[in-house]
Amino acid sequence: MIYRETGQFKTNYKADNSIFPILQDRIAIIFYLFVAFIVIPAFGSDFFINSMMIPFLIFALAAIGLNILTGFTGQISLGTGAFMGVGAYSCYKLVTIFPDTNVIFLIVISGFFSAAIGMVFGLPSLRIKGFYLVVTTLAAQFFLEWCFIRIEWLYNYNTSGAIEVPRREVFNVIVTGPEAAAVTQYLVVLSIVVAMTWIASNLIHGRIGRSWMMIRDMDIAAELMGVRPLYAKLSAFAVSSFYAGVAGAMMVFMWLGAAEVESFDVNHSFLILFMVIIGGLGSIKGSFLGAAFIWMLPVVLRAFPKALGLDVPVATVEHVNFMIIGGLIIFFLIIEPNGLARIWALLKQKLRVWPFPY
Amino acid sequence: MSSDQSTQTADGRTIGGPIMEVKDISLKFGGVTAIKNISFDINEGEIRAIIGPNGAGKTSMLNVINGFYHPQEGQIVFRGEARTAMRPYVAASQGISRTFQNVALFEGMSTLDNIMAGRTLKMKKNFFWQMLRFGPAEVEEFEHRKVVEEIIDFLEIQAIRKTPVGRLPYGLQKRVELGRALAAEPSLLLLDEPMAGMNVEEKEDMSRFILDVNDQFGTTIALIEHDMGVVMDIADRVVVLDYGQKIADGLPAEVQANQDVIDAYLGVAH
Amino acid sequence: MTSATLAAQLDTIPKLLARNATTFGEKPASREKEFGIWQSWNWAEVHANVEEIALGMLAIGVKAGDHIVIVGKNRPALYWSMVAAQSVGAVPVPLYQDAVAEEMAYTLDHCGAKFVIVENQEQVDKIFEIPGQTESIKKVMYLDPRGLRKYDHRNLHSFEDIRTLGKEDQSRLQSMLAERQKVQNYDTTCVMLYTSGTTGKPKGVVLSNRNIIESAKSSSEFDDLKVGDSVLAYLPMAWVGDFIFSIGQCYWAGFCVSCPESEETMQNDLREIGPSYFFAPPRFFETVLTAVMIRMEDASKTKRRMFKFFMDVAKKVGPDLLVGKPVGFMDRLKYRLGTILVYGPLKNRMGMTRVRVGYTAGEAIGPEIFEFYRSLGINLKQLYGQTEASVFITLQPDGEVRPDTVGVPGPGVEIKIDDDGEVHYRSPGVFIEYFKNPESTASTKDPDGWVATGDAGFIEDDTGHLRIIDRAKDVGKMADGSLFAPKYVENKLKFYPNILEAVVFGADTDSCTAFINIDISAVGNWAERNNIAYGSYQELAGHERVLDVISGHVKEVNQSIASDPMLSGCQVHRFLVLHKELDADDGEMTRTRKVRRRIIGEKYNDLIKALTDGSKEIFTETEVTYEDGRKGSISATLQIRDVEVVARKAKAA
Amino acid sequence: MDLLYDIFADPFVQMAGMPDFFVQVLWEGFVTGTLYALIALGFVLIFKASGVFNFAQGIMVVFAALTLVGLYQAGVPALLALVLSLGVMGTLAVSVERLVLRHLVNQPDIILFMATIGLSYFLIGFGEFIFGGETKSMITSELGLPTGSSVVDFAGGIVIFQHIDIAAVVIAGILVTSLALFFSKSRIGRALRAVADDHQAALSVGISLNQIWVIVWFAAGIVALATGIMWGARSDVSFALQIVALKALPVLILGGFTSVPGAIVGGLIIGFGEKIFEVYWGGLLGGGVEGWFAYVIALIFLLFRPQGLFGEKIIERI
Repeated sequence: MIYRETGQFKTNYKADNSIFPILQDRIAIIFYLFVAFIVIPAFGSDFFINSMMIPFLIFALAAIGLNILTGFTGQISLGTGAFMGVGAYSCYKLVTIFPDTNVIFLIVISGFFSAAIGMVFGLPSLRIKGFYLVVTTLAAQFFLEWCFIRIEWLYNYNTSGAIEVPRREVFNVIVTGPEAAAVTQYLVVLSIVVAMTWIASNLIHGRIGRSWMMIRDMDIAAELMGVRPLYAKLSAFAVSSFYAGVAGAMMVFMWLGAAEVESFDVNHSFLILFMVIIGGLGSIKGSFLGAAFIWMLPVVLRAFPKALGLDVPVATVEHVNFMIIGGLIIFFLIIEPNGLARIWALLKQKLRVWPFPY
Repeated sequence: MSSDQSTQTADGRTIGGPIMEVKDISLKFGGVTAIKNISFDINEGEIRAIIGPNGAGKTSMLNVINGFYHPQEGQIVFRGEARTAMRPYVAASQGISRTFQNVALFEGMSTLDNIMAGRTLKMKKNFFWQMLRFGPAEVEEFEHRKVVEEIIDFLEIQAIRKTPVGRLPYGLQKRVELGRALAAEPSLLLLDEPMAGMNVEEKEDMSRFILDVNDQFGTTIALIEHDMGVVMDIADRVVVLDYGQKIADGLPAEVQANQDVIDAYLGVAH
Repeated sequence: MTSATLAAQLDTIPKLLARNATTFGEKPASREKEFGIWQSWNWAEVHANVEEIALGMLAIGVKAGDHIVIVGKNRPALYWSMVAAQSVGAVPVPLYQDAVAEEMAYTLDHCGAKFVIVENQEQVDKIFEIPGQTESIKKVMYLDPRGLRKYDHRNLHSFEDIRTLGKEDQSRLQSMLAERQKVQNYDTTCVMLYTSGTTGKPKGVVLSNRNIIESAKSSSEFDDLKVGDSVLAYLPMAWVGDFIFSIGQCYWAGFCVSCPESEETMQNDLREIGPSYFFAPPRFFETVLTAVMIRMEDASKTKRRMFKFFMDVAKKVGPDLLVGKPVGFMDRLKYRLGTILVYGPLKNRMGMTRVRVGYTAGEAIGPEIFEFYRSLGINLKQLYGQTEASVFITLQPDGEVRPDTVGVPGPGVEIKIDDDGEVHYRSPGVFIEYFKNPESTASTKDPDGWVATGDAGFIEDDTGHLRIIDRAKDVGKMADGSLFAPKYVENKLKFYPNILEAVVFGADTDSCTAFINIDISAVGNWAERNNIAYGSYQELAGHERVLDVISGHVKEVNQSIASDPMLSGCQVHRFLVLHKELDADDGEMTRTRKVRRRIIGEKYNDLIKALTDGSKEIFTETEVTYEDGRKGSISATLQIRDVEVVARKAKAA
Repeated sequence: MDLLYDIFADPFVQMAGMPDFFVQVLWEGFVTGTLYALIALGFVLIFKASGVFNFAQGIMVVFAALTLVGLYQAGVPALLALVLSLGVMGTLAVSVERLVLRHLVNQPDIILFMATIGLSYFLIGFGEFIFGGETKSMITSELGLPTGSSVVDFAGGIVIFQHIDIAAVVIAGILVTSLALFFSKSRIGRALRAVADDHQAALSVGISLNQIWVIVWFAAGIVALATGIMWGARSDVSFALQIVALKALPVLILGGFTSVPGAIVGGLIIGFGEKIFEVYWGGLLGGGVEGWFAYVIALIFLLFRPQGLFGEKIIERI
């Protein structure tokens, strides 16, 4: 209905190939960015920014990472939590070793460590597929969890076994540590997430993204078309883990402030997987939708009985949350296996062909 | 390959010496022999048909040629280089491209992206440029898009350019698959039953495309086909397999008159 | 600048091109969807291209006065070739691309073309099929080399070769080109177009630069066409309308002509380009409307209700709003809301959001259809024209648009009605002659320059609008002497979406009868919704309930005809639904899809007899031509239905 | 040198030096392995008959145990609670078929797999919602299962056998045997096997696919309940057990997804392996290696034999 595509024609491949070929979509994106960069920092409360927006963005980034591996390359992973952990612990060590280096830079660098670890655990994917791969990623998950406990060097031999984020400044602005302002942290997270989303989208729309999807859709044909499975799969593991690593580092440094091994357990891996499934496999937009949905749902659930004036124990809400998420996963797989992104696309299509039904 | 071996066909095409020689290939799965001691050659520029009843080992033969199966015995000489086995990736990079008996398109991608996928080997820009997309990676992408668009034009599939291939009817999927194989600019194109499951009109179209490909780009084509009529119309030479063995090899008319071939097709007991 | 001096400077199409290249050099002139994107050329580039082609033509020995036949779908390079031909003093002769080899052979021979420019292998094959072509035709040039590599290239050249030949000898040819252009003026032949004609062999209509440029100029001014407008060229290049729009008006006004990628993508390409100036035959608007209605049938109930509500609003106030008449505040508000919810999106889907001027012509358009588009806010108008008039005879000015007239005489056009009711006109656009056919020229155009249209009509006293009844020769008398206007009745029938074509018989008989062709998409859709199973066109056409529906339509038409005392004798007493679609390949229609009444009458003589002799059904066998040229035959038993007629009032005069 | 000694010599010296302790370790490994095998068995049942990779099998174990204890705590007599728990598992089987599987017929395996992940989340939430999230202890004696232990003198030391462990092994044995008999002798069992090979063939036996799904899910539920009781008796009943239950996956990798003997052998290998490794080599790594040992073994195993111990080599076709 709002789409008016008549007269929008492309005279070169750059325009035809752009990620948002429709004018109205480009306007929408500019609007979202405007809201995210200007409106929310200006008007959002600290609570909203700290407990809604920052975690939403961080999980969205991790979901993009997993989506690259699972949605675009077709390799299921249950090790995202641990790869986030690798990012977080690497960042912690980097900050300890290079106390004067820009912490934002170190957050990004820590992604390379998780990328390397991710590639190691991705190696078996060259020989095995599907459920078997799930087991190897679980191996990564449990092995790495064990490392986070047993290798005391990782948490500077703290007796608590936890990592605590020190105060760091960038250009005289406090970015990490308990004194950091929520808005500052939000803007840092937002900038990193936007930049990395843009990069992910670039990769997906180019040769590398195509080779991932070729592997996903028909790996034999892909190889006969000249895709080297080794490169395609390992690059997917590397990029995916890189995203998870940066997300993990940001989770600790920009949000939690401190963390121990529980923050990276297998339940987190599940959580991210759910975001990807509900959001939509093979869709970057879906990663955001899924992260928003899974993260906002408990907040809404908690607020709901309060709004009705009921006093429901926190634990009960937690249990109901589990049931709803589990039920929704099944619901989505039955009704719309391609998740919220597909629903979004259908809605958009409806608007494009309006008033026609198809 | 030398020019003194080349000949002119009646319709003005040039056919050179052997581009590929298959020598004494045997292939076994466990205890089952799929291919037994088969030799034949494919000349540069010709359309070579491989025919035979079901289970004759035709598809296995193609799988051996492009490195998907590794034969236990024999060797394959491709453009003067002899080898017993190679990875499919290597075969692809050497210029062997193919289509599949049951369409093997990338279902989640559009027609355009499927054919772009065929250009994978020709695209070189590294990860860094791919990440930025604008600049060299984009320039490269558009150069290849141009080539792909020419193939789309050639196969007359403009109207389905941006349609996800999963939604296309079978006949068009086959055409897209041919496009994907062509996009690699192969020197040897393997077609596994390109006309299976098509109606008469679609078969005629596909035959025309195959002939045009051969004519326009001089591509050497080896194809498996069931429809004898089509084979007789378009093939330059035919090799006939039955129960994994070669039973005839020659011009279409010769093969058609061959008693062994007639027996094999009529199902005379061995 | 007076128009005389202007005319002196701009008296040929190549000169217009030169002006455009200097005046609007950077503005887009041609577009074509190829290789997935809209390839675009500005006026300067078009100018360079045309010159390059012209030099090539000189290089292969095209002489002034030669005819150059051009066959293919709408493509910039072919349009440029026409202008290039004009620059070298040759006469471009565009032909219908779907013409079969025999038709093509006739025209090639008739105009004595030595050069042919074709689009692709298909057309080359047709040319080479013509016996003796090697002697008469010197060169065949093609755009698309696909499949032609192994052809004998002694007389065959790719377009690129021609361009190269021109470049190789550029300096010599350039001066030759200048020489050729110097002698051209307003009276030089601009183009020759073959009219398909409802009877007999096609005639070559010779149009001068004066004809084309004057027509283009006055019509462009009439509708204020200018640089920045855009049209989609999808109608056959051999049709005069396309020549006027895509060359005449385009070169005069300097707007941009876009060519679709292929036939299947036309709708999509239309939407992408979003033309501001659009022409289509009534059939197109009808098809689009039918498609809209069919798709809306599948929409949810609320959406259908919303659609209906706003379409009613549009019907009530849309046309008035379009011409700026006062409309009540509430209606205005509803219409505004409707624009957001229905009209805007609908126009967007149809690709007509930006249409500023739309025309339909060639046949009468159903009032319902016409009003539908106008109520959406699309300025659709009617015009009346002919090849012999360089299109324009009458047009509807903004604000005076009605479905039942064809408008007022265009600028510079005079009209008179003779005693038999036939319409005659005189204008700067009137053709020079029929090529090699002085008799026909003489019988059509009198020494004073008046041209007989062959159509019967009258001018409304109060408005000055022309109304067309029928072909003059088809308006006949029935046995009792009352007026018989078959086309008038046929058009009324065809306004029903279920009826694709109708042929009414009744000259010199007591009562009228009709053949009906059902519209397979509309009726098929109706059948689906009513759970009527059918296996083929023939089966559906013969279905009892389909006949019931058609019968209802005929009855309504009879009621409407009966209200006009002049024509009330034309009510359809009996009809049958034909078992096959009337088809140009079978010679039953012209290429522009006009019914060939006489041929149909001969071919289905048995059916006509059955209609008049009162039988209830008739078995028949018909020869058909398939797309690939093979012949076959189909047979069927057709039911004949009687229809209620309204009793005739006593004859008025 | 010391390191090499610690890795390659010292553990064996210890084994030989304290054979009684070694036997104790073996026994522990054996019992754990048996329970792993039982979880894997429930899994194999479902996979064989429906091709569904049931991620929720581990959760079903905990869910079954939780239901049993929860019912008992709500005042239901122990044996009645047992029967009711069986009923709950039956209801679960029917619901899963009705609400999930039926709607996902013909979907790719991976979709079904993810649906079972959703199912496990739902069951966790549901179980805790009904019975509360706190840790519970198994009603071992109330069910008439033996408690206490026997001490056996062995090679100069002692080996302790918990009676519940012995019961677990016996019950596991009975379950496996009866399932094997059920599969090979009964009509339904034969149909189940047919289904594994060919869905059409199953239809010709006269049993609908839907019924078969209910039956296998119910059978898997029974196995889960038995496993849950045994496991609950050895530790506690809470969803923390799911981490342990996930070990069925490496067990399956070793044994193959479709082989009942494979599940048993795989379970025992993992059970023995991780106990021995933990006790004799774990110290070198700081302990706690039980958490990942199974997975890493499976991973290494996969690299050399992707089809499992009993699976056949897959020939890829195109």
